[in-house]
Amino acid sequence: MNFIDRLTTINRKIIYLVLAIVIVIPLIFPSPQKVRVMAPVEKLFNAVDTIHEDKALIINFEYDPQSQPEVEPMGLAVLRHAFKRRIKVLVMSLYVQPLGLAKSALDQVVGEINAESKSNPDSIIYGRDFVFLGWQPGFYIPILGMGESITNVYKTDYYGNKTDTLTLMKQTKNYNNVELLVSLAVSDIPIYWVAYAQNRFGLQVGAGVTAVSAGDFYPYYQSGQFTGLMVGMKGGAEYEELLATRLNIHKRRKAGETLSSITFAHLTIILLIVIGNVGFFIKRRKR
Amino acid sequence: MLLNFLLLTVGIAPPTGVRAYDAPDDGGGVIIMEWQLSSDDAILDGYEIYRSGNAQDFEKVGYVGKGTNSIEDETEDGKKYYYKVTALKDTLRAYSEISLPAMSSAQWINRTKLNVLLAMLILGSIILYFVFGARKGKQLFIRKIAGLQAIDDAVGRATEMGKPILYTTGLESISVISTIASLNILGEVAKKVASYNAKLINPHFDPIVYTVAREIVKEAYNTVGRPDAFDEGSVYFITDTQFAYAAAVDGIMVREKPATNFLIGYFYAESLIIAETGASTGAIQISGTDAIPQLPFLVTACDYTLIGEELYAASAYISREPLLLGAIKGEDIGKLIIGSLLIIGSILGLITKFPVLNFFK
Amino acid sequence: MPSFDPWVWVSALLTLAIFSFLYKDNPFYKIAEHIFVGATNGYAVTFYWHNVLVPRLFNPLFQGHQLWYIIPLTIGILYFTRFIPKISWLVRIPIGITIGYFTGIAIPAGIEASIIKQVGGTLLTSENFARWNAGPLGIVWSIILFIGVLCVVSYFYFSKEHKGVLKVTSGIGIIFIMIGFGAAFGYTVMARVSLLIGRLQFLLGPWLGIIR
Amino acid sequence: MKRTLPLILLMIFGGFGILPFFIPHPKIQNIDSFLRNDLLLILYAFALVLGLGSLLHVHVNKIKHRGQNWQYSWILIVTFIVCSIIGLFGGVSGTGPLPTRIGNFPFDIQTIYLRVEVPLGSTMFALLAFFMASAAYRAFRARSTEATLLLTAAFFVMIGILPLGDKISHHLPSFAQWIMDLPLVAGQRGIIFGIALGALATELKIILGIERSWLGGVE
Repeated sequence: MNFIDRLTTINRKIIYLVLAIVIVIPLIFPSPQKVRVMAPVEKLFNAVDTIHEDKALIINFEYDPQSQPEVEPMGLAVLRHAFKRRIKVLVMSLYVQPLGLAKSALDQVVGEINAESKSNPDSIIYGRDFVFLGWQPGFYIPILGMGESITNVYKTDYYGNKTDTLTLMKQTKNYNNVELLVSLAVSDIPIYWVAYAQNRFGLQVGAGVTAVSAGDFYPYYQSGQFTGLMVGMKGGAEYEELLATRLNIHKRRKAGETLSSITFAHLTIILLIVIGNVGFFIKRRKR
Repeated sequence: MLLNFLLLTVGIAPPTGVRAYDAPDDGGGVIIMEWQLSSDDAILDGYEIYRSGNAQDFEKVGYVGKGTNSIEDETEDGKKYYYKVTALKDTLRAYSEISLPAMSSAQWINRTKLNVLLAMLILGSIILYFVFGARKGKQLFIRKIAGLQAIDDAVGRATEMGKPILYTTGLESISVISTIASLNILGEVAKKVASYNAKLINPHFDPIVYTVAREIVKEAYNTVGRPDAFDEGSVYFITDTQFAYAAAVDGIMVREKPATNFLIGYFYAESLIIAETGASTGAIQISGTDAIPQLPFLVTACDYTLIGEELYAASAYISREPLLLGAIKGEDIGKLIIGSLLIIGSILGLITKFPVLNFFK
Repeated sequence: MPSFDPWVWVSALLTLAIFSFLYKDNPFYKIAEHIFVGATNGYAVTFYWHNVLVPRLFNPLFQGHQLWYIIPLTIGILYFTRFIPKISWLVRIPIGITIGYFTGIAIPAGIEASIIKQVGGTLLTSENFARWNAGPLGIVWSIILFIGVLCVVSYFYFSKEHKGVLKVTSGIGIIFIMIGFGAAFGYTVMARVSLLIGRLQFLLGPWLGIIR
Repeated sequence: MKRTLPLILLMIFGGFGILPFFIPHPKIQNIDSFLRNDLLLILYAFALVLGLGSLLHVHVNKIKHRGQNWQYSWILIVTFIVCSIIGLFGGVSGTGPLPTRIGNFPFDIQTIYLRVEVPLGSTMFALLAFFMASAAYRAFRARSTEATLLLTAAFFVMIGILPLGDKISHHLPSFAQWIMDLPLVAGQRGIIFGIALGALATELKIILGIERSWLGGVE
């Protein structure tokens, strides 16, 4: 078994172990990484930042357990941003599975803010500052229905209250009272918001997506249909950076903490591809 | 201080050019109010909007900050409304003249969507022309997809080596286009397998697709005139859970050592597991899918990959099925239209001042 | 300091059961996978009932006495005729209605979002040049994008052999496609790795208490 | 009758789907919002329940006929029943008639979701990182010019999007962003045109009753 043979037949289990180690070490000994913010994330941040106080922001939580680690940091970041700017927030999901994660993200951020707030005005009150609309089936039915009347689609909210009794819903009839919708999704659901809600009602749409579907989104970002785009853990880390530098919100940077592990994992995978190809070409020349 | 003194004596300039009109292309109930900003706009607090039904008694209906020169007012259709705007600075007000009356109404056609209507009619009629043409037996030419040659060579290689051929139709149901395309190609591969007396292994994820595939392979053996050689065990259903299917197919690759693997259909993340084991056994691998997220991995792990529409074209080429052929020919013409729109639109946009982009907003 | 919350231990054991698939497909993995499908659908049933069937159908029909809700109710029940062989064709009525409506809304939406707006984003116009906000360089990028899109479309043109001009343009087209796939490949690696990091953060943090 | 009635319904509702895009008049919009919010919403809910029914149907059959791995189907069905009972009677946020906590041990549907579904779901996909690593070593070869181009672009993006890329040179992140903004958009846009035209062809064939496979969708 000379070196080349050993090089080309590394056991799969060893590769798994190497990857796990390479990820765990930077988690145990964290080294903060300087994040450089690129245009697509900055555009989304500015779009959220410039929402007028008489308009609302809809956050569409569409990530599920399978993609929670990657997209949840974006959800937490946008929620912290909106509540810091006292922007009115509506939260909803088009599928059932994301509901639980939308609720846990909301509970976490609202809990954080209300724990620090002293008086009523600067704490986040359900029904006044935000409403958790929950879920209605039919996918296109809520997307199109909210263009005419949100309370007609979501007659009851997640908790079962009648939505037309909530103060925030009285001033947020439909997309005309919504300045931006940010869709945090695992598949190409944000493209449906553009194809159906933006085309018919002129709704401004931003997106935060898993890196897996990055390729599908850039054509719609380049054509201006998306007013901003966060992609994968890096996108979340960039938004967290903007929260810190622009609004000095210094909460735990869930996305930022993973960047050194991602760096070492990427280097490992690149190395594996190189080794694999070196072995492959040497063997091919021998044959 | 001096500024306030001046204001008190001279007063502020009123907004001018007040105009009210029914909002176009909408369901009615909205009047748009526009005006030229007051020359003192910079120091103003904002503008108040007044409305009246009879041009006498006005009531305030809106307020906007300075620098804004229009507002949308919700109104009742069919009623006349007069408007005027006041520039506001603390308690000082400067009224504009009264606008001509306006009435909101609903429209039956949204003119901003005429480009979509036009595109729908043109592209739709072209596609239908070819689909109906193909059904009437019109001969339609499609080039031989390079991938089909790769398929023939791969089947030939396996039969020379006397090793089996593995074929998987992906993880989607019978109603998905790429599954149907994969079944068409399976029929072609099965004919070659039957004529060369090679061994086919066809494990399935979806029970309905399994039943259809079994008929196709059996039919292939009949058309080649060797109905008795059809092996019942070559087409079978394994499991309907994603990773269990991938693990089972890996097991077959390692045990049976097929010389050629076909991964054609719709795949999810498990395609990586299957393609990896196939590559490590040294088999020739041909993949074909319209699952865009999986294509990058299949391109690097397989010897040949049919990308998206190439899979549809390959299945149309093989099956000569009128609906498929007609659709692909119609779509080809659609691509010609898109190409020419891009070229002509760009030329117009560059040379003339013609607002080309408005057609594509 | 490892956690004493029983739920954290349940989550950790389920996580390890799934990871055991790395060694080989085994009973623990199969148990965990079947629990997942059962829990997912049990969770979904909760919302079908509380969010839709009760507030949108049963309340208006039975409490609100809006009797015309009988129509959607009866058409909906037709779905279940699928299991009754003699009248199973009736299931085609609700299916026909839903497929018809959702196909109808898809046609204009797809044309506008994926053809018209995409053509608009590719046209060589001053507005598109400025969109790159790279000054005069924007013109170069727009031209490259313009050529790239035309070549990629020519690659998927099936009515003529790839010879002569078409051979050149589809050759250029495949280059753009492959670079695009490379970029998507890179991002997908980041995505998969991020998910693994998320799980290891859970095992090391809330479960074993090694990290914050 | 068994085929023509569903096809007629399909074409009528197809029209109801297309018209509101072009006609803003309230007469059409009101019909459209009635169809959506009342009729189709409820049909969709029934379809979801039907989907659930067929899943349980498959697993019950597996147990009856002792199909492969039938024992695990029991686990699926039991988990489903337990979770549905907790969800239906315990209520969405644990406020229903059924008590959803013993002492301070909660077992409402949201806790089960966060503590059972989330770890299972995210770990299932975390496996892919391991398979990615072993496939990188065993399968991803620069076997053709296309594959070489792909791996080179992947290399620049994988390094460029990381803080490491920024450290190596300030141009790397912008080069990685350029790859996403230009070649990727050109490649994807060309593919999008093809898919959009293909979708249009399929939708027209369905709506005009040329493509009738959905009719045969009855076992």
